[in-house]
Amino acid sequence: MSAALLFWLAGSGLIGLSVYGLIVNPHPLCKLLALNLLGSGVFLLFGVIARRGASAGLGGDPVPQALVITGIVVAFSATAIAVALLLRLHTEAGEASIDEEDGQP
Amino acid sequence: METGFDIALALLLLCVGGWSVIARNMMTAVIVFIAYGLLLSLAWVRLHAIDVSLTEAAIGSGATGLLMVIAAHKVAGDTKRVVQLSRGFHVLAAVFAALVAVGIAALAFVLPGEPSSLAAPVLERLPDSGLGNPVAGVLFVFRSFDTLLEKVVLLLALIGVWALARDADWGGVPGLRLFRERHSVLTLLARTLPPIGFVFAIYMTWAGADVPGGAFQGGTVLAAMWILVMVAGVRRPPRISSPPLRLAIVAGPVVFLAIGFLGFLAPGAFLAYPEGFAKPLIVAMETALTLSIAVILGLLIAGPPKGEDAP
Amino acid sequence: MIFAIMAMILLPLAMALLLLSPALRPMVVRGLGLAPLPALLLPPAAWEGSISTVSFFGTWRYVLDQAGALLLGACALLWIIAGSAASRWLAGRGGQGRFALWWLLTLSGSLGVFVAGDVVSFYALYALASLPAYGLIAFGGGGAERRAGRVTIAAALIGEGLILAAMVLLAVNAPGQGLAIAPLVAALPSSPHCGAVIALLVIGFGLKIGLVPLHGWMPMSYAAGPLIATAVLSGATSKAGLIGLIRFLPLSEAMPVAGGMILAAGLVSALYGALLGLTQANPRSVLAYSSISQLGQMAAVLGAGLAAGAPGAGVIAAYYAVYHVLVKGGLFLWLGAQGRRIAAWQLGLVGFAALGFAGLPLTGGALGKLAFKDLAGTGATGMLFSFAAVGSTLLVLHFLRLARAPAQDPQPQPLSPAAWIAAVIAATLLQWTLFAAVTGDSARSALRPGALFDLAWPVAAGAALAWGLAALGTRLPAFPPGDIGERLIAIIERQATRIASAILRAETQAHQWQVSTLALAAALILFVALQTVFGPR
Amino acid sequence: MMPLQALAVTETTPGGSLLVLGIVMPAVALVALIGLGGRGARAIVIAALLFQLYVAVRVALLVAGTQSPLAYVVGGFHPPLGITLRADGISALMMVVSAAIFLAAAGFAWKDFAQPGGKPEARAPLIFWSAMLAMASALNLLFTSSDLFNLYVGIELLTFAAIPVTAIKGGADTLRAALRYLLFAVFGSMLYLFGIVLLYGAYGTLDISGIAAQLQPNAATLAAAGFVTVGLLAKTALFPFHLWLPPAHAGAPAAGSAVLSALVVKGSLFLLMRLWFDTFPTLREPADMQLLALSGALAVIVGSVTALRQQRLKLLVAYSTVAQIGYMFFVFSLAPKGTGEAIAATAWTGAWLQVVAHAFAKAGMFLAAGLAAEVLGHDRIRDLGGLSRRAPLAVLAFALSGLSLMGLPPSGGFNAKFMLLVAALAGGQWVWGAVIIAGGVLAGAYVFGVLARMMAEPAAGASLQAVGRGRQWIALGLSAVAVLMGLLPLEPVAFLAIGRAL
Repeated sequence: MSAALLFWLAGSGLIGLSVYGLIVNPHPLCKLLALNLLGSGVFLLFGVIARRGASAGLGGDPVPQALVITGIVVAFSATAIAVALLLRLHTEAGEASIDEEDGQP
Repeated sequence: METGFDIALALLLLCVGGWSVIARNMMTAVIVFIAYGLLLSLAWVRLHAIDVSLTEAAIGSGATGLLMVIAAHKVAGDTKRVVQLSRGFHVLAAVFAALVAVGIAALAFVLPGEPSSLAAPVLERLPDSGLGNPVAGVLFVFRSFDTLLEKVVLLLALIGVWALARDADWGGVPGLRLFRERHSVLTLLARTLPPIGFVFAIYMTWAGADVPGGAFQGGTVLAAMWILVMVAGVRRPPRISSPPLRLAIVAGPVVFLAIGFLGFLAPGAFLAYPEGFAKPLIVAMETALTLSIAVILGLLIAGPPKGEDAP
Repeated sequence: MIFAIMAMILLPLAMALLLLSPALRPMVVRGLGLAPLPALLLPPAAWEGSISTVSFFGTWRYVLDQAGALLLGACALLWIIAGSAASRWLAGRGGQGRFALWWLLTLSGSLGVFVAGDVVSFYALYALASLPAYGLIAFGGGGAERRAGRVTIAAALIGEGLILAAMVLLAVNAPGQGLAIAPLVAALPSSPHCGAVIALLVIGFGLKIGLVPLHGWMPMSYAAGPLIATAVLSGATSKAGLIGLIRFLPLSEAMPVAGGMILAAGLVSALYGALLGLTQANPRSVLAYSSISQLGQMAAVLGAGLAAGAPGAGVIAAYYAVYHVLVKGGLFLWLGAQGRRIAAWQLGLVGFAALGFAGLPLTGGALGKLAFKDLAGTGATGMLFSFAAVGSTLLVLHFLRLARAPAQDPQPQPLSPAAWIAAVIAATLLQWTLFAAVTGDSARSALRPGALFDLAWPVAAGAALAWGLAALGTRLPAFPPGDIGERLIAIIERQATRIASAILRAETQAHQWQVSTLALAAALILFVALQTVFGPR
Repeated sequence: MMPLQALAVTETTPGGSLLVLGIVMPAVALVALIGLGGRGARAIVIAALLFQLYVAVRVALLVAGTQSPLAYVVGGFHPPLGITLRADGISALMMVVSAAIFLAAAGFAWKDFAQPGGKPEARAPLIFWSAMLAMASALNLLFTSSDLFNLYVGIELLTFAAIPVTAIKGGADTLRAALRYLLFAVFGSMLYLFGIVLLYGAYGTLDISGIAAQLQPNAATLAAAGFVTVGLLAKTALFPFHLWLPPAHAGAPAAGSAVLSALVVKGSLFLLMRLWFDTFPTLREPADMQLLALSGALAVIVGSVTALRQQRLKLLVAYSTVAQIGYMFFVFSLAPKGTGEAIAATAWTGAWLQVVAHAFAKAGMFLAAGLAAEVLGHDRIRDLGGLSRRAPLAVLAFALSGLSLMGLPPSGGFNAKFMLLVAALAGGQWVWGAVIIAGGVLAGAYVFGVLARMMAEPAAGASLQAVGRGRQWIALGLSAVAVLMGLLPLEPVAFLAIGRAL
């Protein structure tokens, strides 16, 4: 069993876990965590694709690797905005929850 | 031996990841998530992606983890849930998630047998730029347009975080105060680590052109030092309206854009480097970017301005 | 010609825009009666040239044929008469700008629809004739008025939808033919969707002309709102549905089944309207039922024309409608002009004009009935037409009895009596002048004894029946305005509310985070599964 | 049918650098805005947006003039290594629409987001204008880039720019809406990203035309198409993934709402159409496309009915967006693969007309709704009375926008729905035709309900504020464009097919 295949399976499992967490976890922070997990799973699979493309003396295809780096930064940006939103919502509403019906009287 | 390690690592990833999803306590979940990030960077090493591994450790685990810790700390009291989910719904969600996972796993066996790779073309064109690290080559030469946009994304993230300040607090200092009292160990660390971190960061940036490392990793290390200093209360965070701070924020993007436009003049295409000047230009760009990234990451973690002396 | 058409459609719209300026508002309100004037230029020209076409912007095309010209002329007259009355009625009234706005919009559509020569402008002008009516009906702002307005608009919107479907099908049936109505309709009989198109058209326009059982909104609508508005809505805008049928039914092709069904629907409306009208206690509702009956007869004439493949049926129906435009409008204007006491001469004149609906000899209405006598035939159909006339007589007499009773709440600001008198006289004069041109017979032929007898017996029978009923003291049961139509509306309203609530509940569910994300996962699986099962290999 | 190779960018064309400028110049302005700390913010923004319009119009003229797409090879590196930009007919169209609406929205927000003179920098102006610039840049990127990962960065940039606009008012409701929006949108982009991962794994390139040229219907590609599509659906707020849209669009300031509803949701929609019609045209299978159309139909019905039942004007307008997005998805099932090219062209034009007409109508309507809230101090529909006195032009704008939304001629909305209907009925897809018509009837009902209230007498004791004429004219101008589009002939527009294989 190659490392690539193993990590592909691990990545799929992580995606499944995070999708589950994203659906059922109540708190937005937990959802955010699940999203990060989802992102990392997707990146991991991209890493496996990169590893499969090992050739010309390189251990992996550098293009997906570079893209993953960009992806991680983008995901971090999302996390930063989400955390800031969440904290402000916590201050305003006393509780950070996105469950309530919005704007309905 | 190696396979055994990989199997253990993969299993561990799944377990730790799963734990962070189902953990009842939010702080536990976040701490577990940080541990997961570190394991993940190991996995990246196993996938021969050292650059990614560094980035994952620094940003995916470190910076993200820190943000989450701050958030978990503040919202620890939230328990109420408006919508109660039935057990059946949980099962349904689990079934769908499992289907997705199985489907993706199955794809491993149906991907085209002959893997396509851009490794060879990258290596072929890399020497023109004078860089030695192929990942840096992709980031700053072949797909520098992505990287430029990613910097804009970071700026927007900063705008997004700052948008959440109160009007009255605008221009004030970010409200990162985890510890009210002086913490002796923290203070000690905050006084001793930064110089080391600074040197390390510069090395990483410089080396990133040829071996794994680069502006992001360097910037993250710098940002970490800065955060440490701020958290420990050794230095106050700057006011977000201060002109030097603003300059530091935009320095990287400005240099990047300027070099991009320079490309119109010299070789005749946006973001193309003039013959022979590629490496110095990229290093200049990376230096400016390291500064900007450090400042932006630090500010993203520090959060929106909170008013000058508000508790 | 093109100038006159544009002026006719755009002048009211331009005046509506001027209402934006508070300074000009009173002036516009004073000029309401002038807005339809350009329309008067058109009918004579159209009559000479028979059919004229103007087109611009590629799609937009205007046609004026004889049927359109007849209706246009009559409606323009009514709008002028009612507009002048409205100006005076509005003087110093609150909300006059608002009223004038809806008035002018309705006016533009109501007249424009008669000259629309392509499906797009027809659809646009038809909507303009229908939708702004809400503002006129709900002008007073009372609960009943608003409901009447809502129901009217709902009927109009649904009708619009059906008509749009019909028009698109017409265009699909004749690809590459452009969007002018005439070639599309000419291509209709040979298309596989012919039945569907005709059904859509009849239901869509039937909603407008109150074809039973689509008539529920009409009594409700005509019983609410200012009488001045009801006058133009009943007189003029209901004819938009008629011109729709005239323009879109392929009258030159004999279609016995479709034509027969329309004929039957029209006759049912004619009789049903007359009968149900007798159960009404409100003169306005009685007039509404009279409209259902009269418009039903017009639809029946068109149905007979379609069954026989008689292209002339359109002109004949339009000719008959001319009388209805002005007299129905006039009757509502008369109701609005009533003071505390009604003079005998008024009753006489009104009675004479209104009995025209039953075909009383010498009235304009009688000429209309003579004109479609050939289409109605002499058999059972002709007899049914005569029965409708008997019913109309009863209905008119019922109306007169109700209207003669001292008004419960006299109009606070009666309309000027000049308006209704002008309308009624114009109707009679017009019918007499146009008879020869429409039928080809001289007007004198209307005075032949045979014709007179044919016309007179239903009126006499109706009068006798009315006398008999009154003498026997028979009281007809009182039905609520709208009868089964009203019941239908109530059912639809209830069901619509239920469905809407169900949809809202579903939306609230889908709005939940966990439902939406689960749906996302499900959609993903479904999508990929479908691709894999049905996808290309 | 042109060979798919024809889509590939070979070399930079004359004027191709305009595409770069369209993306980069707003970013330059954004950097200037942040760096200068609020000095001359509005001047920078207006200059950038005017330039944007210039670029867009030039691009459109060049595309129309040469009847072929513009292209730019960024950095001189060709795919698969590098990134190319490419503007065909629909790109050019959307660039112009976007630039025009941004300019109008900026004009509308000119006073609200003024930097107080001589005072220190304020929060709202910096945030608002930065976000507007970033959205302008991201949209141009989405309209022109032909690299899938580059597009990923673009849709993320667009989302991150939309969030601050949503949250700028700072109440608990808007924050909650923004958080929902962000989390859901990021979920969507992760799915999209995974689709890209699979495509790269299968084809070793991220270039749209490169993938199209070697497309095989293998399992990886099918799965990738699924992930990409569903991810973008989440970002487009197609029913039932619309949970974030109404509160987010209703919570933003009027000018922001206008841009969000008119343009931002169209960014991911554009990508979706680009992918299905240019990258995976051969994968377009009836079953899947019917699924998209079904979602669209549900969106039309549910969105319209929910709009009808709203009590707040801005929420009504936002739900109307949910409904109007639905119409655009009929094109997937109405433009059949291979057969019936006339029908396909009709549906294609109808869908783009719907995109553009909705953009202008909805922008005008949101601005009018914003003015209404300003005049009355609230946006409860039942108490809208008196608006026609204080802001008659805003009411007119609402009415004209409504005309287009309900699809009455003359209006762009009518042309769009008419052409979609023709395609539906000509293709025998009666159900979608019935939904299009029912949606028009329902739209008529909710537009009329609002208009009737706006024209009513003011409620007793209501205090009405005056609003300037200038902003009313802006709203009216946008609505008028939607109406004037109705003067276009009802036939396929050749411009929309430039540079496409259809």
